[in-house]
Amino acid sequence: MHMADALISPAVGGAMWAVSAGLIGYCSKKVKEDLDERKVPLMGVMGAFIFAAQMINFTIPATGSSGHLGGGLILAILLGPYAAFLVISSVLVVQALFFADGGLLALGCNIFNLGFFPAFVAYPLIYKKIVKDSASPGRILTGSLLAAIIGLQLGAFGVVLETLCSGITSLPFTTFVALMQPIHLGIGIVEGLVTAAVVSFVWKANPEILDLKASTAPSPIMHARQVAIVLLVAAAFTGGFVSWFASEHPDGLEWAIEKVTGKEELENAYNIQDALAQLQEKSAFLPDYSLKVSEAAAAQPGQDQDPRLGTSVSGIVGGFFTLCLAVLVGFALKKRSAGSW
Amino acid sequence: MSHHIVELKNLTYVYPDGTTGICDASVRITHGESVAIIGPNGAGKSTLLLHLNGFLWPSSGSVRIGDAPLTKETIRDVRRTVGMVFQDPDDQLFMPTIHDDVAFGPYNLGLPNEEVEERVNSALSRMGIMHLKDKPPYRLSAGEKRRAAIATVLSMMPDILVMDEPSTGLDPFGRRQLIGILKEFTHTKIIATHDLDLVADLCERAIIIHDGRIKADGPTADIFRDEALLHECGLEKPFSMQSCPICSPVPKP
Amino acid sequence: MSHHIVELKNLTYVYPDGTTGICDASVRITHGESVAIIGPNGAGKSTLLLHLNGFLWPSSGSVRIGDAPLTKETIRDVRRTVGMVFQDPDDQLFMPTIHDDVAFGPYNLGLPNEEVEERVNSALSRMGIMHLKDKPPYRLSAGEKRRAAIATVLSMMPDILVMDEPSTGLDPFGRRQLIGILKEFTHTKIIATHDLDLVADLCERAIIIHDGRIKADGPTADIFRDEALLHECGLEKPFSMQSCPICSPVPKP
Amino acid sequence: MADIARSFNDLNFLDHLSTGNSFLHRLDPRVKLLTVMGFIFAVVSFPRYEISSLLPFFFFPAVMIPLANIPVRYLMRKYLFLLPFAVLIGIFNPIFDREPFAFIGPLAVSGGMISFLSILIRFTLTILAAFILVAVTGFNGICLALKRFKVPEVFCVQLMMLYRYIFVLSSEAVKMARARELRSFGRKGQGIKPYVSLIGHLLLRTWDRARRVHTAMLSRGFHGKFYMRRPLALKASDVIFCLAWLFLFIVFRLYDIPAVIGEILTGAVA
Ligand SMILES: Nc1ncnc2c1ncn2[C@@H]1O[C@H](COP(=O)(O)OP(=O)(O)OP(=O)(O)O)[C@@H](O)[C@H]1O
Ligand SMILES: Nc1ncnc2c1ncn2[C@@H]1O[C@H](COP(=O)(O)OP(=O)(O)OP(=O)(O)O)[C@@H](O)[C@H]1O
Ligand SMILES: [Mg+2]
Ligand SMILES: [Mg+2]
Repeated sequence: MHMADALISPAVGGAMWAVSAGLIGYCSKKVKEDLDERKVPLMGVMGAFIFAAQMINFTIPATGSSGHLGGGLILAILLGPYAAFLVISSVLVVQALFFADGGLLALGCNIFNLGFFPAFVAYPLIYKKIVKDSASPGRILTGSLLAAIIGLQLGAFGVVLETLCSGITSLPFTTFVALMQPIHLGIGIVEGLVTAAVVSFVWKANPEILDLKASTAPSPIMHARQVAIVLLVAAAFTGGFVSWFASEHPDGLEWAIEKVTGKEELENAYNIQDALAQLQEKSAFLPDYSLKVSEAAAAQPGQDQDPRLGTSVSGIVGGFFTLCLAVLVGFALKKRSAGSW
Repeated sequence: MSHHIVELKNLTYVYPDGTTGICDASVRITHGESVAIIGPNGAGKSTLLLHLNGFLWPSSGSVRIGDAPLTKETIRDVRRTVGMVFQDPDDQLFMPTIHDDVAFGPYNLGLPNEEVEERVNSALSRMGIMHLKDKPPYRLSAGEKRRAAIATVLSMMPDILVMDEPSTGLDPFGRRQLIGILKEFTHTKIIATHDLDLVADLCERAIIIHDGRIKADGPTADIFRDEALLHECGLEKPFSMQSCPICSPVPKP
Repeated sequence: MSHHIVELKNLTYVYPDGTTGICDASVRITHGESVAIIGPNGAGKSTLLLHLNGFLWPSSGSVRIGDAPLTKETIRDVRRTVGMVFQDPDDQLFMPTIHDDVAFGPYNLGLPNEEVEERVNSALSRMGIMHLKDKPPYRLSAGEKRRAAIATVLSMMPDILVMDEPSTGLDPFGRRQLIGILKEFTHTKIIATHDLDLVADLCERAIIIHDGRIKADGPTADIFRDEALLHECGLEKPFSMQSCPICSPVPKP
Repeated sequence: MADIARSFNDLNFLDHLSTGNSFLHRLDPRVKLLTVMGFIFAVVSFPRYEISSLLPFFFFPAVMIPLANIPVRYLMRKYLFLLPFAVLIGIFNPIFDREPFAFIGPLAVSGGMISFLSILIRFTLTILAAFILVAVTGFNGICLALKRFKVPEVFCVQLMMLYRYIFVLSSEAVKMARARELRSFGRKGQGIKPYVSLIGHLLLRTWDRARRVHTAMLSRGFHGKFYMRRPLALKASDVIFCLAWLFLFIVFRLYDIPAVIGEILTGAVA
């Protein structure tokens, strides 16, 4: 599942962007050091392949629904972790731009959830350990299945954490986890089976394909310790960033502007308070962190029912007016552009 | 036998990006006819053919195969009736071996195993590729793939054979063989191709498509004699007619 | 100019699965020759061509382009000398626009910007596709792509042009244009094709490959007159040398 | 099958739009990327119970869509196709957050309803922004901008090639799926075995293609470096465009403009 822009806060989005960008830089360096420039066209074309493959479905027996190839794991198996991570990131970039899968700000999260886990956890620590250097259909099956399941479980858990840290949804942690993990278990099993079958197919047809990365990548594996470090850094980064931001500067943008303009007080006091309350609760990882407005309101001494009522009525009127204005502007421009072009 | 009539009425197809693939085409092809669809690159030949088995649905106009118009209900029967060979054989061969590929259609029709085998063997031997039976398709040369692709359709025993550029990539002998096979096939044939010599050999009727519209429809001999028309549509006479003293008394300089 | 000699000595190539692609082939092609490689499907034509720029390495025997044998050391120079046009133009057009694609080679040669532009413009205008300069390759038609692919090779100013089935998929008009362009190219040309009329038009020498072996090598006119040889190798005369099917509809037995 | 063709067509169409020649298309890709990122950042930076302050942001699509000549009907179709996902991710809010938040007359509106609405608005704004970006910049423009922003070359180049070959491989995939469907007669041939074989073949073909592409690159002297003639120079119009929008976004972010307007209006009425 993709994270969506609509669910994300700038702090989480920005932090995950930074983490993913760092990983992209690191992997690019590794691929370059590899000195196998054959990989560049191969990566591009394989990315396109993942796209094409995702367009084809099959019928899942006995369910009537249909499935397709996931991509992350098979790329890692065929290209090795570094190249695979770059390709997965690229596929996600195209999906975010052209199909609005996720969104631009959520891209960092998605790259991490769908790229890091398969490429640097599932493949090297599970698949690789099981298949080793002696591929056989049985090993490929076990390896793929376990790797896909664990990779997806981690990815799904990433989605849960990032969403909750952002605090846009009201879904309680436990419910969210109880919803996401089982769904992704199913998806993981299907992906694992399909990946195993396709890998076995090409392995039989052209064993050379599976040898490529072994022969070129100097040490294709990140060690468990390194993985743990990256994970920790990412978590610390996100968590630390969020809580620091929340406590020091309740609302990032306003804080920044305040700094720039030197303005002491901002009008939207209740926004700040509200955000503060939310973020503090969130960063504490409380199971039922869902913010009750009455509590938030209680925390805001100057605010009682009446002004809020006033705000909402005038807000509705003003909002309606604003929207109408926007649409009018659009139509006027449309007319003009239709005339002049 | 009204069963194998193919009728297009005012067929228009606009691709989702706004390109007009085919525009206001009306054609009626009766049983047993052998019709060539010719025209320059991008004219709309492939687009037209894809309507014949319900792969594309007309933006407007209608398609009728046999007695019934082509609808979601009749499409299964239509697909059994119309056998289609694609432009690129790679697109059509997707099973682990050539045998499996040729058996795929009959098997999905629910035929008993022996009959499937029988059909596979007959199709393979007609195309002269019995020896490639157990080879995977990606290990074949271009022409071998073409033959296999045609075999996959022959094994379905269609009543109407639709082929998109069937002779590209075939060697002259294979091309002759193909022509022989197609001549034997007495049901309706619809062939889109740039190989005008094959058209002259095989089809008594030719339809010229140009810029998505039908420009001409008539007996092949007449069409190939109309040099102005051919020139206008980016075509030329079949090579074998170019030097023919009877068809073109004054050869072009 | 010994630079542009192509010499194969006892070339044998066996595919990893054990299929013999080409077997004991010896050929010497000198500067400025225009040579056709013909033969039935699966004969080994493509396999042979793929040795000329080091895509495949001989299982035994040697390849010599110009003064030096083809080795890992000389391969960079050889690839600059030999311009290879692939069967599928999509393999050759990998940059975002046609301009970038055609400029790719000259840039890598380290030429200054103005000269790169000059070469790009000259290659594009020779192929008549100047107007497509800023288009992405996936927006071109089959014929346009083919021409763009040739332009990418021309801008490298190769001394030897190697083409695998350059005329497949082109309409008659596009094919004529292609032949015109190739006639203008005065360096060595090596063309593998099934289009024997193109061979008759363009190549003074023809090499027949059959079952991976060279069966004949000589002037095109002589080869096309030898009906027994052609028949044995699954070939036939070019259509323009055959009789007209419309005027004399009974083909020779 | 319909959705296979649809996603490909969608991509195709957006790509087609990006070849337009409006004022927006001619802007430097970098400023467009920056502007849109600024927009998204501003939109998502609101707390979750915010609605009215988000509305002024609709001015951005309202201005950009007609200027870029993007067909509104196409956008609507795409939007409606994606809407269910947004509803799915937001629908939990009204369920879990029932506390009344505001009153419209006698009607109590729960916090969940408000935040749900807020999610839908964010969703609309962010996806419109992404589509606008591609439609006026094109994918290769974005790659160039990334390259200029010092994203590693390896990444940019393979991203560009990925995009290039999507068109080739997708049409191969569509045709193979078509061939499978034509001989399947319903569900029977669509199971996992033919699927694996089909995908396997597509993969083998792709692999061979990558080898050929690489050979084609080597044949043209490739030694690890990509050159592209694309002199990117910031013009005054680029800078003005970017700064003007970013300024507006900041104003929209800081001041609840509809509230101000509303107060003026209701105040005037009362
Ligand atoms: N998927 C598509 N989306 C948009 N336009 C398309 C698509 N496929 C084909 N076209 C366009 O439709 C027109 C007709 O294409 P079609 O493939 O039918 O031509 P054709 O006559 O078969 O050409 P050729 O001889 O090259 O095979 C062309 O202008 C082509 O560019
Ligand atoms: N990748 C491969 N693996 C194994 N065998 C192959 C492979 N490619 C080709 N062959 C075999 O090698 C032989 C020569 O093939 P090649 O492609 O050179 O033929 P060709 O003369 O180009 O044929 P066509 O005219 O059909 O293109 C054929 O028997 C073919 O089956
Ligand atoms: Mg066609
Ligand atoms: Mg060949």
